[in-house]
Amino acid sequence: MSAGVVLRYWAAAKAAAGVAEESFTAGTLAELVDAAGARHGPSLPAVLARCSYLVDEVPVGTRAWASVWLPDGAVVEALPPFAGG
Amino acid sequence: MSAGVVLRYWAAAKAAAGVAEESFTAGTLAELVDAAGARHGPSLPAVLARCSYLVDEVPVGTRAWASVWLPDGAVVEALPPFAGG
Amino acid sequence: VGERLRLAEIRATALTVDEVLEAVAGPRAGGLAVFVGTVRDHDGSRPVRQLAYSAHPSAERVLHQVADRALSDPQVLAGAVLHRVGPLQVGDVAIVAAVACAHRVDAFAVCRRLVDDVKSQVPIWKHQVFADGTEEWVGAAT
Amino acid sequence: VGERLRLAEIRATALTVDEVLEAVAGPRAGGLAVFVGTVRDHDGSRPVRQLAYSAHPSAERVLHQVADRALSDPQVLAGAVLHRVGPLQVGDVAIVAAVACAHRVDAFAVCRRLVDDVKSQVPIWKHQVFADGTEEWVGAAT
Repeated sequence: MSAGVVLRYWAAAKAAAGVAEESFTAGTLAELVDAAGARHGPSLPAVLARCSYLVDEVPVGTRAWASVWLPDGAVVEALPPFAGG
Repeated sequence: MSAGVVLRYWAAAKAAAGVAEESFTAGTLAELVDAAGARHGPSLPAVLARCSYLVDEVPVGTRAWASVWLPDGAVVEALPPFAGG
Repeated sequence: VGERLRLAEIRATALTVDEVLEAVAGPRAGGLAVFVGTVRDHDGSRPVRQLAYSAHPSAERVLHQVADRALSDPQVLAGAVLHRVGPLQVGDVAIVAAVACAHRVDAFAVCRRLVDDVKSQVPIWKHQVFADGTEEWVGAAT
Repeated sequence: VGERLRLAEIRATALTVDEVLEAVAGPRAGGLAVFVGTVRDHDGSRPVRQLAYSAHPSAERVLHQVADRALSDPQVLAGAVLHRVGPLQVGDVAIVAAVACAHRVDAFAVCRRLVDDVKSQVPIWKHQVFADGTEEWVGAAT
Protein backbone atom coordinates (compact mmCIF):
# COMPACT_ATOMS: atom_id res chain seq x y z
CA MET A 1 0.00 0.00 0.00
CA SER A 2 1.99 3.03 -1.22
CA ALA A 3 1.46 6.69 -0.39
CA GLY A 4 2.33 9.94 -2.10
CA VAL A 5 4.80 11.62 0.26
CA VAL A 6 7.20 14.56 0.30
CA LEU A 7 10.81 14.01 1.44
CA ARG A 8 12.58 17.14 2.73
CA TYR A 9 16.36 17.07 2.93
CA TRP A 10 18.46 19.08 5.45
CA ALA A 11 22.16 20.10 5.56
CA ALA A 12 24.40 17.32 4.18
CA ALA A 13 21.35 15.45 2.82
CA LYS A 14 20.25 18.51 0.84
CA ALA A 15 23.80 18.94 -0.44
CA ALA A 16 23.99 15.29 -1.53
CA ALA A 17 20.50 15.28 -3.10
CA GLY A 18 21.00 18.64 -4.82
CA VAL A 19 17.40 19.56 -4.01
CA ALA A 20 15.53 20.77 -0.85
CA GLU A 21 12.51 18.46 -1.19
CA GLU A 22 10.74 16.22 -3.66
CA SER A 23 7.84 13.79 -4.01
CA PHE A 24 7.94 10.01 -3.84
CA THR A 25 5.58 7.10 -3.71
CA ALA A 26 6.49 4.78 -0.83
CA GLY A 27 4.67 2.70 1.79
CA THR A 28 7.28 2.72 4.54
CA LEU A 29 10.20 4.89 5.57
CA ALA A 30 12.59 2.12 4.47
CA GLU A 31 11.12 2.12 0.95
CA LEU A 32 11.30 5.93 0.83
CA VAL A 33 14.98 6.01 1.86
CA ASP A 34 15.84 3.38 -0.77
CA ALA A 35 13.92 5.24 -3.47
CA ALA A 36 15.59 8.57 -2.68
CA GLY A 37 19.03 6.96 -2.57
CA ALA A 38 18.45 5.32 -5.94
CA ARG A 39 17.22 8.56 -7.49
CA HIS A 40 20.24 10.66 -6.47
CA GLY A 41 23.21 8.39 -6.96
CA PRO A 42 26.44 7.81 -5.08
CA SER A 43 26.76 10.02 -1.98
CA LEU A 44 23.11 10.39 -0.84
CA PRO A 45 22.57 6.80 0.43
CA ALA A 46 25.47 7.07 2.90
CA VAL A 47 24.05 10.31 4.28
CA LEU A 48 20.47 9.03 4.46
CA ALA A 49 21.75 5.96 6.33
CA ARG A 50 23.06 8.29 9.09
CA CYS A 51 20.00 10.54 9.23
CA SER A 52 17.28 10.67 11.85
CA TYR A 53 13.75 11.21 10.46
CA LEU A 54 10.62 13.15 11.28
CA VAL A 55 7.25 12.09 9.85
CA ASP A 56 4.84 15.05 9.97
CA GLU A 57 7.18 16.64 12.58
CA VAL A 58 7.14 13.54 14.83
CA PRO A 59 10.56 11.95 15.41
CA VAL A 60 10.81 8.34 14.21
CA GLY A 61 13.36 7.72 16.96
CA THR A 62 14.60 4.16 17.18
CA ARG A 63 11.68 2.48 15.40
CA ALA A 64 12.76 0.20 12.54
CA TRP A 65 12.30 2.10 9.24
CA ALA A 66 10.59 -0.85 7.61
CA SER A 67 7.91 -0.72 10.33
CA VAL A 68 7.22 3.02 9.87
CA TRP A 69 4.14 3.21 7.62
CA LEU A 70 3.77 6.53 5.77
CA PRO A 71 0.25 8.10 5.56
CA ASP A 72 -0.75 9.62 2.25
CA GLY A 73 0.53 13.21 1.93
CA ALA A 74 3.03 12.75 4.76
CA VAL A 75 5.99 15.15 4.96
CA VAL A 76 9.12 13.19 5.86
CA GLU A 77 12.32 15.06 6.86
CA ALA A 78 15.86 13.66 6.72
CA LEU A 79 18.09 15.17 9.45
CA PRO A 80 21.81 14.32 9.26
CA PRO A 81 23.71 13.89 12.57
CA PHE A 82 23.60 17.11 14.63
CA ALA A 83 26.80 19.12 15.08
CA GLY A 84 25.91 22.17 17.11
CA GLY A 85 28.11 24.19 19.51
CA MET B 1 67.78 25.13 73.42
CA SER B 2 65.30 28.03 73.12
CA ALA B 3 65.29 30.83 70.60
CA GLY B 4 63.83 34.32 70.58
CA VAL B 5 61.21 34.26 67.81
CA VAL B 6 58.39 36.40 66.47
CA LEU B 7 54.98 34.80 65.91
CA ARG B 8 52.78 36.59 63.37
CA TYR B 9 49.07 35.85 63.40
CA TRP B 10 46.78 36.01 60.32
CA ALA B 11 42.98 36.22 59.88
CA ALA B 12 41.15 34.19 62.56
CA ALA B 13 44.42 33.72 64.52
CA LYS B 14 44.93 37.48 64.69
CA ALA B 15 41.30 37.93 65.76
CA ALA B 16 41.67 35.31 68.51
CA ALA B 17 45.07 36.61 69.71
CA GLY B 18 43.96 40.25 69.62
CA VAL B 19 47.39 41.22 68.27
CA ALA B 20 49.17 40.99 64.85
CA GLU B 21 52.49 39.64 66.13
CA GLU B 22 54.51 39.20 69.29
CA SER B 23 57.73 37.71 70.61
CA PHE B 24 58.23 34.39 72.33
CA THR B 25 61.04 32.18 73.49
CA ALA B 26 60.62 28.64 72.17
CA GLY B 27 62.84 25.87 70.85
CA THR B 28 60.35 24.13 68.55
CA LEU B 29 57.17 25.05 66.74
CA ALA B 30 55.20 22.84 69.15
CA GLU B 31 56.53 24.79 72.14
CA LEU B 32 55.74 28.07 70.40
CA VAL B 33 52.14 27.06 69.64
CA ASP B 34 51.62 25.97 73.26
CA ALA B 35 53.12 29.19 74.62
CA ALA B 36 50.97 31.39 72.35
CA GLY B 37 47.83 29.43 73.23
CA ALA B 38 48.55 29.76 76.94
CA ARG B 39 49.19 33.49 76.66
CA HIS B 40 45.90 34.32 74.89
CA GLY B 41 43.34 32.10 76.55
CA PRO B 42 40.27 30.25 75.35
CA SER B 43 39.75 30.57 71.58
CA LEU B 44 43.33 30.89 70.24
CA PRO B 45 44.48 27.28 70.89
CA ALA B 46 41.68 25.85 68.74
CA VAL B 47 42.60 28.18 65.87
CA LEU B 48 46.36 27.54 66.19
CA ALA B 49 45.65 23.80 66.12
CA ARG B 50 44.09 24.23 62.64
CA CYS B 51 46.74 26.57 61.25
CA SER B 52 49.52 25.82 58.80
CA TYR B 53 52.84 27.52 59.56
CA LEU B 54 55.66 29.30 57.77
CA VAL B 55 59.09 29.61 59.36
CA ASP B 56 61.00 32.46 57.72
CA GLU B 57 58.55 32.18 54.78
CA VAL B 58 59.17 28.44 54.32
CA PRO B 59 56.06 26.25 54.74
CA VAL B 60 56.34 23.70 57.56
CA GLY B 61 54.02 21.42 55.61
CA THR B 62 53.39 18.05 57.20
CA ARG B 63 56.47 17.96 59.44
CA ALA B 64 55.65 17.23 63.10
CA TRP B 65 55.68 20.54 65.00
CA ALA B 66 57.78 19.07 67.79
CA SER B 67 60.49 18.27 65.22
CA VAL B 68 60.57 21.81 63.76
CA TRP B 69 63.50 23.57 65.48
CA LEU B 70 63.27 27.37 65.43
CA PRO B 71 66.46 29.34 64.70
CA ASP B 72 67.09 32.43 66.79
CA GLY B 73 65.27 35.47 65.40
CA ALA B 74 62.95 33.30 63.28
CA VAL B 75 59.67 34.80 62.07
CA VAL B 76 56.94 32.21 62.39
CA GLU B 77 53.52 32.82 60.76
CA ALA B 78 50.24 31.14 61.74
CA LEU B 79 47.90 30.74 58.74
CA PRO B 80 44.36 29.52 59.47
CA PRO B 81 42.69 27.23 56.91
CA PHE B 82 42.37 29.00 53.54
CA ALA B 83 38.92 29.99 52.31
CA GLY B 84 39.39 31.77 49.01
CA GLY B 85 37.02 31.94 46.03
CA VAL C 1 10.89 30.19 29.55
CA GLY C 2 10.88 28.03 32.74
CA GLU C 3 11.65 29.88 35.90
CA ARG C 4 15.12 28.28 36.01
CA LEU C 5 15.74 28.70 32.30
CA ARG C 6 16.14 32.45 31.86
CA LEU C 7 17.22 32.60 28.22
CA ALA C 8 17.33 30.04 25.38
CA GLU C 9 17.69 31.37 21.85
CA ILE C 10 19.04 30.49 18.44
CA ARG C 11 20.31 33.62 16.77
CA ALA C 12 21.79 34.82 13.50
CA THR C 13 23.53 37.79 15.20
CA ALA C 14 26.65 37.86 17.39
CA LEU C 15 26.38 36.30 20.86
CA THR C 16 27.78 38.00 23.97
CA VAL C 17 28.81 36.42 27.26
CA ASP C 18 27.50 39.46 29.16
CA GLU C 19 23.85 38.93 28.25
CA VAL C 20 24.08 35.35 29.48
CA LEU C 21 25.80 36.42 32.74
CA GLU C 22 23.09 39.00 33.36
CA ALA C 23 20.36 36.46 32.63
CA VAL C 24 21.58 34.07 35.34
CA ALA C 25 22.80 36.58 37.94
CA GLY C 26 21.06 36.47 41.31
CA PRO C 27 21.72 36.95 45.04
CA ARG C 28 21.59 33.27 45.86
CA ALA C 29 24.06 32.22 43.15
CA GLY C 30 27.45 31.34 44.59
CA GLY C 31 28.98 29.51 41.66
CA LEU C 32 28.41 30.28 38.00
CA ALA C 33 29.92 28.01 35.34
CA VAL C 34 30.02 29.37 31.79
CA PHE C 35 30.97 27.65 28.55
CA VAL C 36 31.92 29.65 25.48
CA GLY C 37 32.34 27.66 22.25
CA THR C 38 34.28 29.55 19.61
CA VAL C 39 35.16 28.78 16.01
CA ARG C 40 38.59 27.16 15.99
CA ASP C 41 41.10 27.82 13.23
CA HIS C 42 41.59 24.05 12.77
CA ASP C 43 39.62 20.84 12.93
CA GLY C 44 42.00 18.10 13.95
CA SER C 45 45.00 18.97 11.80
CA ARG C 46 43.10 20.72 8.98
CA PRO C 47 43.05 24.54 9.07
CA VAL C 48 39.52 25.93 8.87
CA ARG C 49 38.88 29.11 6.93
CA GLN C 50 35.17 29.58 7.39
CA LEU C 51 32.30 27.88 9.11
CA ALA C 52 28.52 28.13 9.06
CA TYR C 53 25.82 26.70 11.28
CA SER C 54 22.32 25.98 10.00
CA ALA C 55 19.32 24.94 12.08
CA HIS C 56 16.10 23.03 11.58
CA PRO C 57 12.95 25.18 12.15
CA SER C 58 12.25 23.21 15.33
CA ALA C 59 15.74 23.97 16.76
CA GLU C 60 14.76 26.73 19.21
CA ARG C 61 11.81 24.74 20.57
CA VAL C 62 14.05 21.68 21.02
CA LEU C 63 16.72 23.89 22.64
CA HIS C 64 14.13 24.99 25.24
CA GLN C 65 13.12 21.40 26.00
CA VAL C 66 16.75 20.23 26.25
CA ALA C 67 17.75 23.17 28.47
CA ASP C 68 14.69 22.77 30.75
CA ARG C 69 15.58 19.09 31.26
CA ALA C 70 19.28 19.79 31.91
CA LEU C 71 18.35 22.52 34.41
CA SER C 72 15.79 20.39 36.25
CA ASP C 73 18.54 19.49 38.79
CA PRO C 74 17.29 20.90 42.16
CA GLN C 75 20.70 22.51 42.77
CA VAL C 76 20.23 24.77 39.78
CA LEU C 77 19.22 28.38 40.48
CA ALA C 78 19.31 29.67 36.91
CA GLY C 79 20.57 28.79 33.44
CA ALA C 80 20.82 30.26 29.96
CA VAL C 81 22.03 29.14 26.54
CA LEU C 82 22.48 30.90 23.20
CA HIS C 83 23.45 29.31 19.89
CA ARG C 84 24.57 31.19 16.77
CA VAL C 85 23.52 30.24 13.22
CA GLY C 86 24.73 31.56 9.89
CA PRO C 87 28.29 32.17 8.65
CA LEU C 88 31.00 32.62 11.32
CA GLN C 89 34.68 33.56 11.25
CA VAL C 90 37.45 32.02 13.32
CA GLY C 91 37.16 33.31 16.89
CA ASP C 92 33.43 34.05 16.64
CA VAL C 93 31.28 32.69 19.46
CA ALA C 94 29.04 29.77 18.38
CA ILE C 95 27.52 28.87 21.74
CA VAL C 96 27.36 30.36 25.22
CA ALA C 97 25.88 28.42 28.14
CA ALA C 98 25.79 29.44 31.80
CA VAL C 99 24.48 27.72 34.92
CA ALA C 100 24.28 29.26 38.39
CA CYS C 101 24.12 27.16 41.55
CA ALA C 102 24.85 27.70 45.23
CA HIS C 103 28.02 25.60 44.82
CA ARG C 104 30.56 25.39 42.00
CA VAL C 105 30.67 21.60 41.71
CA ASP C 106 27.00 21.58 40.70
CA ALA C 107 27.42 24.58 38.39
CA PHE C 108 30.23 22.85 36.47
CA ALA C 109 28.43 19.50 36.26
CA VAL C 110 25.11 20.91 35.02
CA CYS C 111 26.78 23.33 32.58
CA ARG C 112 28.71 20.45 31.02
CA ARG C 113 25.59 18.35 30.71
CA LEU C 114 23.68 21.28 29.18
CA VAL C 115 26.31 21.81 26.47
CA ASP C 116 26.60 18.07 25.78
CA ASP C 117 22.82 17.74 25.46
CA VAL C 118 22.53 20.76 23.16
CA LYS C 119 25.19 19.29 20.89
CA SER C 120 23.62 15.85 20.74
CA GLN C 121 19.90 16.72 20.67
CA VAL C 122 19.36 20.10 19.04
CA PRO C 123 18.97 19.89 15.21
CA ILE C 124 21.85 22.19 14.27
CA TRP C 125 24.44 21.42 11.60
CA LYS C 126 27.96 22.66 11.00
CA HIS C 127 29.43 23.20 7.55
CA GLN C 128 33.18 23.84 7.35
CA VAL C 129 35.28 25.28 4.52
CA PHE C 130 38.94 24.32 4.91
CA ALA C 131 41.89 26.52 3.95
CA ASP C 132 42.50 24.31 0.89
CA GLY C 133 38.97 25.11 -0.35
CA THR C 134 37.51 21.69 0.35
CA GLU C 135 34.40 21.62 2.54
CA GLU C 136 32.50 19.26 4.79
CA TRP C 137 29.30 18.83 6.76
CA VAL C 138 30.59 17.86 10.19
CA GLY C 139 29.47 14.40 11.26
CA ALA C 140 27.71 13.54 8.02
CA ALA C 141 30.67 11.63 6.61
CA THR C 142 30.51 13.25 3.17
CA VAL D 1 53.44 34.85 33.64
CA GLY D 2 53.95 31.49 31.85
CA GLU D 3 52.96 31.41 28.22
CA ARG D 4 49.82 29.44 29.07
CA LEU D 5 48.98 31.54 32.13
CA ARG D 6 47.98 34.90 30.68
CA LEU D 7 46.74 36.64 33.84
CA ALA D 8 46.91 35.82 37.58
CA GLU D 9 46.19 38.63 39.99
CA ILE D 10 44.86 39.33 43.46
CA ARG D 11 43.03 42.63 43.43
CA ALA D 12 41.26 45.02 45.74
CA THR D 13 39.15 46.44 42.90
CA ALA D 14 36.14 44.94 41.08
CA LEU D 15 36.81 41.95 38.81
CA THR D 16 35.27 41.66 35.33
CA VAL D 17 34.64 38.52 33.29
CA ASP D 18 35.52 40.39 30.10
CA GLU D 19 39.18 40.99 30.99
CA VAL D 20 39.58 37.27 31.69
CA LEU D 21 37.85 36.32 28.42
CA GLU D 22 40.14 38.67 26.48
CA ALA D 23 43.21 37.28 28.25
CA VAL D 24 42.51 33.71 27.11
CA ALA D 25 41.01 34.39 23.67
CA GLY D 26 42.90 32.91 20.71
CA PRO D 27 42.32 31.38 17.27
CA ARG D 28 43.08 27.84 18.36
CA ALA D 29 40.72 27.87 21.32
CA GLY D 30 37.56 25.90 20.65
CA GLY D 31 36.23 25.50 24.17
CA LEU D 32 36.49 28.05 26.95
CA ALA D 33 35.26 27.18 30.44
CA VAL D 34 34.79 30.06 32.86
CA PHE D 35 33.98 30.04 36.56
CA VAL D 36 32.60 33.10 38.30
CA GLY D 37 32.37 32.92 42.10
CA THR D 38 30.03 35.51 43.55
CA VAL D 39 29.14 36.49 47.11
CA ARG D 40 26.02 34.58 48.08
CA ASP D 41 23.32 36.11 50.25
CA HIS D 42 23.42 33.03 52.55
CA ASP D 43 25.89 30.50 53.91
CA GLY D 44 24.00 27.29 54.46
CA SER D 45 20.82 28.63 56.03
CA ARG D 46 22.31 31.79 57.54
CA PRO D 47 21.76 35.03 55.59
CA VAL D 48 25.03 36.89 54.93
CA ARG D 49 25.08 40.65 55.04
CA GLN D 50 28.69 41.40 54.22
CA LEU D 51 31.84 39.54 53.45
CA ALA D 52 35.53 40.39 53.19
CA TYR D 53 38.51 38.51 51.83
CA SER D 54 42.02 39.08 53.15
CA ALA D 55 45.24 37.64 51.70
CA HIS D 56 48.69 36.76 52.94
CA PRO D 57 51.48 38.83 51.26
CA SER D 58 52.60 35.69 49.43
CA ALA D 59 49.10 35.08 47.97
CA GLU D 60 49.71 36.40 44.43
CA ARG D 61 53.00 34.51 44.11
CA VAL D 62 51.31 31.31 45.31
CA LEU D 63 48.39 31.99 42.93
CA HIS D 64 50.87 32.07 40.01
CA GLN D 65 52.47 28.78 41.06
CA VAL D 66 49.11 27.07 41.58
CA ALA D 67 47.74 28.35 38.25
CA ASP D 68 50.91 27.38 36.34
CA ARG D 69 50.63 23.85 37.74
CA ALA D 70 46.90 23.52 36.99
CA LEU D 71 47.48 24.79 33.44
CA SER D 72 50.43 22.47 32.78
CA ASP D 73 47.97 20.01 31.13
CA PRO D 74 49.13 19.76 27.45
CA GLN D 75 45.55 20.30 26.26
CA VAL D 76 45.51 23.78 27.74
CA LEU D 77 45.95 26.69 25.32
CA ALA D 78 45.51 29.54 27.79
CA GLY D 79 44.29 30.27 31.31
CA ALA D 80 43.64 33.20 33.63
CA VAL D 81 42.47 33.72 37.20
CA LEU D 82 41.61 36.80 39.26
CA HIS D 83 40.77 36.90 42.97
CA ARG D 84 39.24 39.87 44.81
CA VAL D 85 40.27 40.94 48.31
CA GLY D 86 38.75 43.53 50.59
CA PRO D 87 35.09 44.09 51.55
CA LEU D 88 32.45 42.72 49.14
CA GLN D 89 28.67 42.99 48.89
CA VAL D 90 26.26 40.21 47.96
CA GLY D 91 26.49 39.62 44.21
CA ASP D 92 30.04 40.96 43.90
CA VAL D 93 32.49 38.74 42.02
CA ALA D 94 35.11 37.15 44.30
CA ILE D 95 36.91 34.97 41.74
CA VAL D 96 36.98 34.57 37.97
CA ALA D 97 38.87 31.72 36.33
CA ALA D 98 38.94 30.80 32.64
CA VAL D 99 40.63 28.01 30.71
CA ALA D 100 40.74 27.65 26.92
CA CYS D 101 41.37 24.33 25.20
CA ALA D 102 40.71 22.87 21.77
CA HIS D 103 37.90 20.77 23.28
CA ARG D 104 35.33 21.55 25.93
CA VAL D 105 35.81 18.44 28.08
CA ASP D 106 39.39 19.52 28.81
CA ALA D 107 38.39 23.15 29.36
CA PHE D 108 35.81 22.14 31.99
CA ALA D 109 38.12 19.68 33.73
CA VAL D 110 41.12 22.03 33.99
CA CYS D 111 38.97 25.02 35.00
CA ARG D 112 37.46 23.00 37.84
CA ARG D 113 40.86 21.87 39.03
CA LEU D 114 42.22 25.44 38.83
CA VAL D 115 39.43 26.81 41.05
CA ASP D 116 39.71 23.88 43.49
CA ASP D 117 43.49 24.36 43.76
CA VAL D 118 43.19 28.13 44.27
CA LYS D 119 40.71 27.55 47.08
CA SER D 120 42.82 24.93 48.83
CA GLN D 121 46.33 26.29 48.28
CA VAL D 122 46.26 30.09 48.04
CA PRO D 123 46.50 31.84 51.44
CA ILE D 124 43.27 33.82 51.28
CA TRP D 125 40.72 34.04 54.10
CA LYS D 126 37.05 34.84 54.17
CA HIS D 127 35.37 36.77 56.97
CA GLN D 128 31.55 36.83 56.99
CA VAL D 129 29.15 39.12 58.84
CA PHE D 130 25.70 37.55 59.14
CA ALA D 131 22.42 39.43 59.01
CA ASP D 132 22.05 38.94 62.78
CA GLY D 133 25.36 40.80 63.31
CA THR D 134 27.37 37.74 64.33
CA GLU D 135 30.53 37.11 62.32
CA GLU D 136 32.86 34.26 61.42
CA TRP D 137 36.16 33.42 59.78
CA VAL D 138 35.19 30.71 57.33
CA GLY D 139 36.89 27.39 58.05
CA ALA D 140 38.64 28.51 61.21
CA ALA D 141 35.95 27.09 63.50
CA THR D 142 35.73 30.18 65.73
